[in-house]
Amino acid sequence: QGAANVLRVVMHSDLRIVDPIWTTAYIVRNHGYMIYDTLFAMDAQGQIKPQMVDTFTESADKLTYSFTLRDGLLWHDNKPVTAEDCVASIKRWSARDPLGQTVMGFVAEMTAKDARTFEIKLKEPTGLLIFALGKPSSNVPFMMPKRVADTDPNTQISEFIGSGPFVFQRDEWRPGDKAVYTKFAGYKPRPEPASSLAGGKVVKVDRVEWRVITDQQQAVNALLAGEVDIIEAPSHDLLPLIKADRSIKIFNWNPLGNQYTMRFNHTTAPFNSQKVRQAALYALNQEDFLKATIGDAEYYKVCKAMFVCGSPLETLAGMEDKLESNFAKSKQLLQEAGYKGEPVVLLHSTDLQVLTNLAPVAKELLQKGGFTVDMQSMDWQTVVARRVKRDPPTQGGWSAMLTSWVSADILNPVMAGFFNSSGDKAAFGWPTDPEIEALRARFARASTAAEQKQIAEAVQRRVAENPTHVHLGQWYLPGATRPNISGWLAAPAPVFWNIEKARA
Amino acid sequence: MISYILRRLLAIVPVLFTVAVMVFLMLRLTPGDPAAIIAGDNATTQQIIDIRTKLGLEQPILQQFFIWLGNIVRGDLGESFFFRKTVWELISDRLEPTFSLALLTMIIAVVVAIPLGVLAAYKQGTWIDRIVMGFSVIGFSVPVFVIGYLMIYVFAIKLGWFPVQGYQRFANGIGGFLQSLILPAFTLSVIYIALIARMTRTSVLEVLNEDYIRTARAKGQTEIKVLFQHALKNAAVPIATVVGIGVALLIGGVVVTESVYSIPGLGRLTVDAVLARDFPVIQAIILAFSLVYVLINLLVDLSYTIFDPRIRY
Amino acid sequence: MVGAIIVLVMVFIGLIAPLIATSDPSGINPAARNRVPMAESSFRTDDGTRKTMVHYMGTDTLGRDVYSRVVYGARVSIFIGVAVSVLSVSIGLFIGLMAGYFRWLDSVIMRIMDGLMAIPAILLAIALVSLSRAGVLTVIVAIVVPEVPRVVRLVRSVVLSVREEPYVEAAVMSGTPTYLLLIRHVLPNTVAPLLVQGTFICASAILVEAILSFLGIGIPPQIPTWGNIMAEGRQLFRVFPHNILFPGIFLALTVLAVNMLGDGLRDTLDPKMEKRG
Amino acid sequence: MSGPVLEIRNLSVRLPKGGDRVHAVEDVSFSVNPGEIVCVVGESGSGKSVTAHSVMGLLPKGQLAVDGGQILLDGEDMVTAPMSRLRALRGTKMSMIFQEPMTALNPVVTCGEQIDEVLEIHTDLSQAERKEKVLAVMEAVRLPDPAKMFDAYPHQLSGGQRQRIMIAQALVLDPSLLIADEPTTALDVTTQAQILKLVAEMQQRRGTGVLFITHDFGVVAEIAHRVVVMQKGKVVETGAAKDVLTRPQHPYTQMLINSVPTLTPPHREVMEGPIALETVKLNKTYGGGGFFQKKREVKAASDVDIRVRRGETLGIVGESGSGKSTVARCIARLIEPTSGAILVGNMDVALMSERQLRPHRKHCQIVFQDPYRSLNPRRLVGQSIVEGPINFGVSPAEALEKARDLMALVGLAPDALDRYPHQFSGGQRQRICIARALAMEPEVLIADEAVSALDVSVQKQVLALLDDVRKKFELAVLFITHDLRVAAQICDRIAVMQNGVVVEHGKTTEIFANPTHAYTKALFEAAPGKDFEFARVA
Ligand SMILES: Nc1ncnc2c1ncn2[C@@H]1O[C@H](COP(=O)(O)OP(=O)(O)OP(=O)(O)O)[C@@H](O)[C@H]1O
Ligand SMILES: Nc1ncnc2c1ncn2[C@@H]1O[C@H](COP(=O)(O)OP(=O)(O)OP(=O)(O)O)[C@@H](O)[C@H]1O
Ligand SMILES: [Mg+2]
Ligand SMILES: [Mg+2]
Repeated sequence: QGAANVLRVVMHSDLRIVDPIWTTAYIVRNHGYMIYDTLFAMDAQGQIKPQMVDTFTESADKLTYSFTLRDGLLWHDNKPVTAEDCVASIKRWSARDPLGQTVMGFVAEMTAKDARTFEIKLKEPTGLLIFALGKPSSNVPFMMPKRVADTDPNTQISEFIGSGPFVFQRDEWRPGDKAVYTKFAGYKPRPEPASSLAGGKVVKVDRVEWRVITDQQQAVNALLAGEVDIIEAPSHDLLPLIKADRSIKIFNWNPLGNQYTMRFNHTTAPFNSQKVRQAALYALNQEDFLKATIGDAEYYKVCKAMFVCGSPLETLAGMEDKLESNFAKSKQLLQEAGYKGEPVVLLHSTDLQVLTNLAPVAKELLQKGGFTVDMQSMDWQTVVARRVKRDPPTQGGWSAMLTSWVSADILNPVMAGFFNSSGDKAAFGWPTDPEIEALRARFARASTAAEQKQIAEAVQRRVAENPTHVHLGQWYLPGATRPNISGWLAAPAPVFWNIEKARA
Repeated sequence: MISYILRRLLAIVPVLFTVAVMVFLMLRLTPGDPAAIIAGDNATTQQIIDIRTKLGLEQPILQQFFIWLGNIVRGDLGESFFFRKTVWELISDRLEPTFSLALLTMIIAVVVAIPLGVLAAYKQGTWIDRIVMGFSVIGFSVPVFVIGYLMIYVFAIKLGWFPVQGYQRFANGIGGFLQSLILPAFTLSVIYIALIARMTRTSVLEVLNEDYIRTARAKGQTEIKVLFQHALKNAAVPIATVVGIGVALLIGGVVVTESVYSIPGLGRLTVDAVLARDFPVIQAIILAFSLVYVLINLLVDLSYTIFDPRIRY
Repeated sequence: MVGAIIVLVMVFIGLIAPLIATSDPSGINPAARNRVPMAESSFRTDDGTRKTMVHYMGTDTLGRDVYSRVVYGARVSIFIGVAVSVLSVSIGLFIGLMAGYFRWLDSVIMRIMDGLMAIPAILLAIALVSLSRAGVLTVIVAIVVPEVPRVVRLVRSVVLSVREEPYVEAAVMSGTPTYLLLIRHVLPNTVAPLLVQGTFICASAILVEAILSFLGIGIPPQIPTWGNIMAEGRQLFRVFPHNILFPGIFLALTVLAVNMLGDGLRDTLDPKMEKRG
Repeated sequence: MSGPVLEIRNLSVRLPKGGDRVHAVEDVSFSVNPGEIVCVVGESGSGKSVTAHSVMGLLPKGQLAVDGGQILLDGEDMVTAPMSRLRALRGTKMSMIFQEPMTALNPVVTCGEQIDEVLEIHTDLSQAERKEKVLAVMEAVRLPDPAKMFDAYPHQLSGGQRQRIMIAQALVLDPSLLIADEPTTALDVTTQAQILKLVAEMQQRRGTGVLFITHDFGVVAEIAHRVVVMQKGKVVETGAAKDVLTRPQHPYTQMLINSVPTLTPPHREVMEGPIALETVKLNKTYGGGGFFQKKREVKAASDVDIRVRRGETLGIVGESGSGKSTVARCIARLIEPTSGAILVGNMDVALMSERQLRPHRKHCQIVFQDPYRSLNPRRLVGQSIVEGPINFGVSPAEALEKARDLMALVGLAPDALDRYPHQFSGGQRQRICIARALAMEPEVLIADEAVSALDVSVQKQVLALLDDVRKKFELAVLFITHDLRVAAQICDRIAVMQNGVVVEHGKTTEIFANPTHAYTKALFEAAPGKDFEFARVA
């Protein structure tokens, strides 16, 4: 019979928290895709397709949706998946996810009609409901058994049972070392071929092990030596080393890629002034950031579209003359704003390879654009702790920080958190702009693609005028696999069904 | 003797108490908010405050300290902020690799370093002495991670003798276990070898000037036996001492070595916990390492009685 | 002797860093990332003209000139080494003198020192550095704290043995007050061992700084130190070894030289030799 | 076999560069016949040990080397013999015992094993046979209960017993030559007497030739057949023991013998000055208490009552560990007595705190045994001397002026003040220490073994100086020594201590003439060469 077919994978980070609703961390989202299933899922064309749902109907007034689950769906304890489970799961998810919260604002009630059917009634129509249920990235509305989904949304769940294609081996989970998943024998894949996150999730290995190798170069060494099969996200600078071994395959599994973003703190000087934020938008340019962090032009793309190049809402509206490093314009705006050299406290995270080089570039460009910059270096966790502080920059607060989004998370102004401009209720940075908020509300109500596109353009124009954040270009991070691995699907998240491992 | 051991064990209590106070204060008085890290990217300020309350971080520091201390005394190390496991589970999970690595390192170091040191002492001033001491100084001067990378490059990548990284549990077979540990252990032992060889040389040199060495020679004893039977045995106490003190060095090295070789031990746990501000884990690990250090040095003290009959407790 | 010369050369390099560096050590140039040693790059200056420069040691992932960083790194690395050794030696000396001479203080101080000593140095440093804002000062404090008890022990042992020396007893008989006794008769005896110990502390501080940087919690990269140049370069060790190689050589050479200096000092200041003289 | 066991011909040993002189030993020739004890005498550094080590081939490698002459052991030249041959001869044909029984035995190996080692190296005997032989030789050197001693570690034995182990180890294979390098110097007189007797006895019984190194003429008088006198690496005189001791030819020998103090105390005037120092029921117990560790208690002084008048010298004699230094250190208040009173200048200083004590420090000064450690090597001699007076308010200039006078008094040039201690010999340093004590203008001067580390000739000068200043400043001197000859010469009265108790106390002349306590008698009995009147050549 031979040893079990084990897929050994180095993920971008360590799995410590295992509640994908509670946290937005991508590693936990990936974990979610292993063991949970979704009602809807996005396919390779960006279309939302039923996944756990067999069929659904939309009433003519667009206010009542009825969903029927597929036959034979099982939890990992071999109990059947019920409509009640799904209703509870949607509730818990929507309590934490911003898009979920927005959609819930439209929902009048959710009821389980019978074991396999549930109904959602809306107060007014929205084009976002199905999209939200098929939301590809954090927080993904994963389905959990009712008893688990009934956990308070602010408390982590303590039972890790899903209906997804893999079973989480809790006993073998050692944070900092590895996480182990085995094929779920009771999983019934959809009949269609797999396409991105949609379609039939056919598992072709017995076991998937996520190995933690913190040292990137060691991960590559291990891949070259055949000690692991896949690296989810090797550092760009190491790609030449991997490419030197011609048998290793490099695969860009996330074609939409990621977007670099600089966030302003709107509550303290200097970025509490709209003109100053505009000045920054003029001073920066995307190429420098991308070159400094990614380097190889094959893996980045200058893209002034806020809602991602290659997505339905791609547009250049309002951005034409921005992000060109027009220092003269920047200085002029600063002068108009009466900027007196208040230092920009720029948080620089030093331990995440893909972010490390951003802040120095920002510092350089902002300085050339007439800003005074105080770049403070710290590890990412400190940045995370720091950025929620609303103190003045001199007392442990901040003015700007840089991060990166998975493109799939920012495909429209409602789901992309940085557009939320509701002041204190907004994410860190706390922008206030009623106009943007009005536009976002309209977007949520829009029910046609054309209408959505038009509102998105308006949002982009407004944000270009009154920047909540600055998008700094798109970048791609391919994975690498041993030659005997095949069938890795392109998707917004790395997924391990469909992957085959030939005996070497 | 028994009463001495008991007294020494008792004396550990104030030492650990000092450690506990220092560590606790240092951790709590430095900035960095675990709640913010736990809460994640989209968290609102209120959510963070809720988490802080849940973790007990909103209480006065003194109160936190005594609660923590009280729990420890009852054997409860608390629960990790992050890992959803008790600290005890986390630590006990990680013990095996770290313990194995440290033990193997010590064995390698002692076996290599002592003969080297004796040889250098005997050949004092010759090129052999200079080479051994040169190696020892270099061992002190090159950072562990550089040694690690070099070893990996040569022995794992170029020669393919050992795996590049990873750790095989003892339960899965001793062959794989040893194979996965040899390279890290050698890496880690370099500085330790340097330390012990140097101490061995110094103390053997000192002993070689003693009258009883002359007496042994006056009996017609061969040089080898003079060195190993007479000199080394008398030099053993300072060597044992430095082996004990070196444990501190070893613990530091473990952190780096485990990071380089991806060994899921306590060292890695430390770094992870520190980066995540996982206070209960950090406190427990430092306390645990301190306890180990103190205990090993107690063992070393007790070993003196074996090496030197004049020492009686 | 060789040790002393190398140390002097390194200190000198650090001192004249602004003169011999070819560019701003933290000036990034995204267009010239990861250049191999001796590569040339051209860049636009502020006034718009183009200039070409040679990167003797290549550039790093931000296109910063490794040579200039290494040269400036000498400053910080050596400063940390010296500051740590001076601080730990002086603090340790003071506490050690007190502990050694005042018996009632002794047991209290030594218990605290035992506790401090039991905390593994690097762990303490890691915890401290990562929790407060990383910076030169934090790193120095973090390395000093665990070194102090070692110095205290050394000083105390010297005091305890010197205290029994007949010449100290003779001074006691002469009615010399305690503080003078400590300064005149005890202190000078601690100089030689402390000098030796100080060099070793200096060497180990430079190393520990490098290790902290390696673990990602050292001095922030805009202040170049040999440690963080290497730490930043380590991921690319196999592709662009120059990032580790050059600072590594400087670091190892300096630490080696400082250690050799210490060994040399120990041999010449050996109290046994002195007694014979 | 009729020739000498050992014949040394024109032996020269070169010193490393920068040594005291070019050769440690130069052109030395003498021989040792079977059954003969040859004593080599001479002051410290004269090359006695180097000669002995040359014979054994034990010169420190790379530092000293024979560069001329022959050493014939039963006709075989040791200088040219290869290492392996030397090794084979050591322990079998020639053996050596050393001065320090404390350090010459390996502390971590049992005594039996250390003797056994010789047999193991050189014979093919079985373990049982070896053990039997070891026990026999232990018996022969009169070790009590050899079976038990076999498993004892050296630290569990007394100094004399240890030296017996050394002798047993040296003699177990019946060598024809035994070299003894000051084997009794570190021992108490009573023990010394026993060991000397043992050496003589073994040598007679076995017909061993003995090369005996000493600087003590008492010992020479006790056991030597022939004497070789060395000075600065050269042999200046050889001859039968009697001849050399009574009719020394060479001026150096004459000087040495002249310096040996006689055991007959001279007449000394009775001092009637006021009492300067008195102890009443002085007790000192070491150890005890201890928070975590219970320490062994040692009662080092019990109910000591002594009294010293101005201008008088009181000697405290007794064996090692009898408590002499303890009493001295209590009086000097370097340590705190457990109970009792110490009256110095009509103040009881016994229980004063350090702060209260300071003003009284000047009344009582002390001169220590080790002249090398008594002066701070980093400070100028002058600084050391003026330290005390300045502490008591004398202006530096004045203190320095006085120090200059004192230098003259102790027989040193005034420019000595501007030099460092290491530039002086042991005797000179001891003079400086005396000057330092005198600078305080004390009433009581304690000399704790102040001359014990010095060569006889130097010792004589320092003793004379001490006696001088006593008279001049009407000092009360507390003179501590274990050397009865020295005590006889300098003390007006003597207190004999044993185990912390003063067992006898009285005028020197009376005690020497008529010791009453058993311990005192035993002490006198053991003094080497007591029956021998040394030549007095003016
Ligand atoms: N290892 C050595 N290195 C250098 N010089 C030495 C060494 N051993 C002895 N000497 C020198 O050789 C000379 C003779 O020394 P030796 O030990 O023979 O004297 P000694 O007569 O035995 O004196 P003592 O009575 O003090 O034992 C001295 O000047 C001494 O300094
Ligand atoms: N600091 C101390 N602690 C404990 N015991 C001590 C201490 N000093 C001396 N003793 C013990 O006290 C006793 C008397 O010692 P002391 O030094 O007074 O003797 P001594 O007559 O001067 O001997 P020596 O002739 O060897 O100098 C000895 O048994 C010694 O071991
Ligand atoms: Mg000698
Ligand atoms: Mg004494």
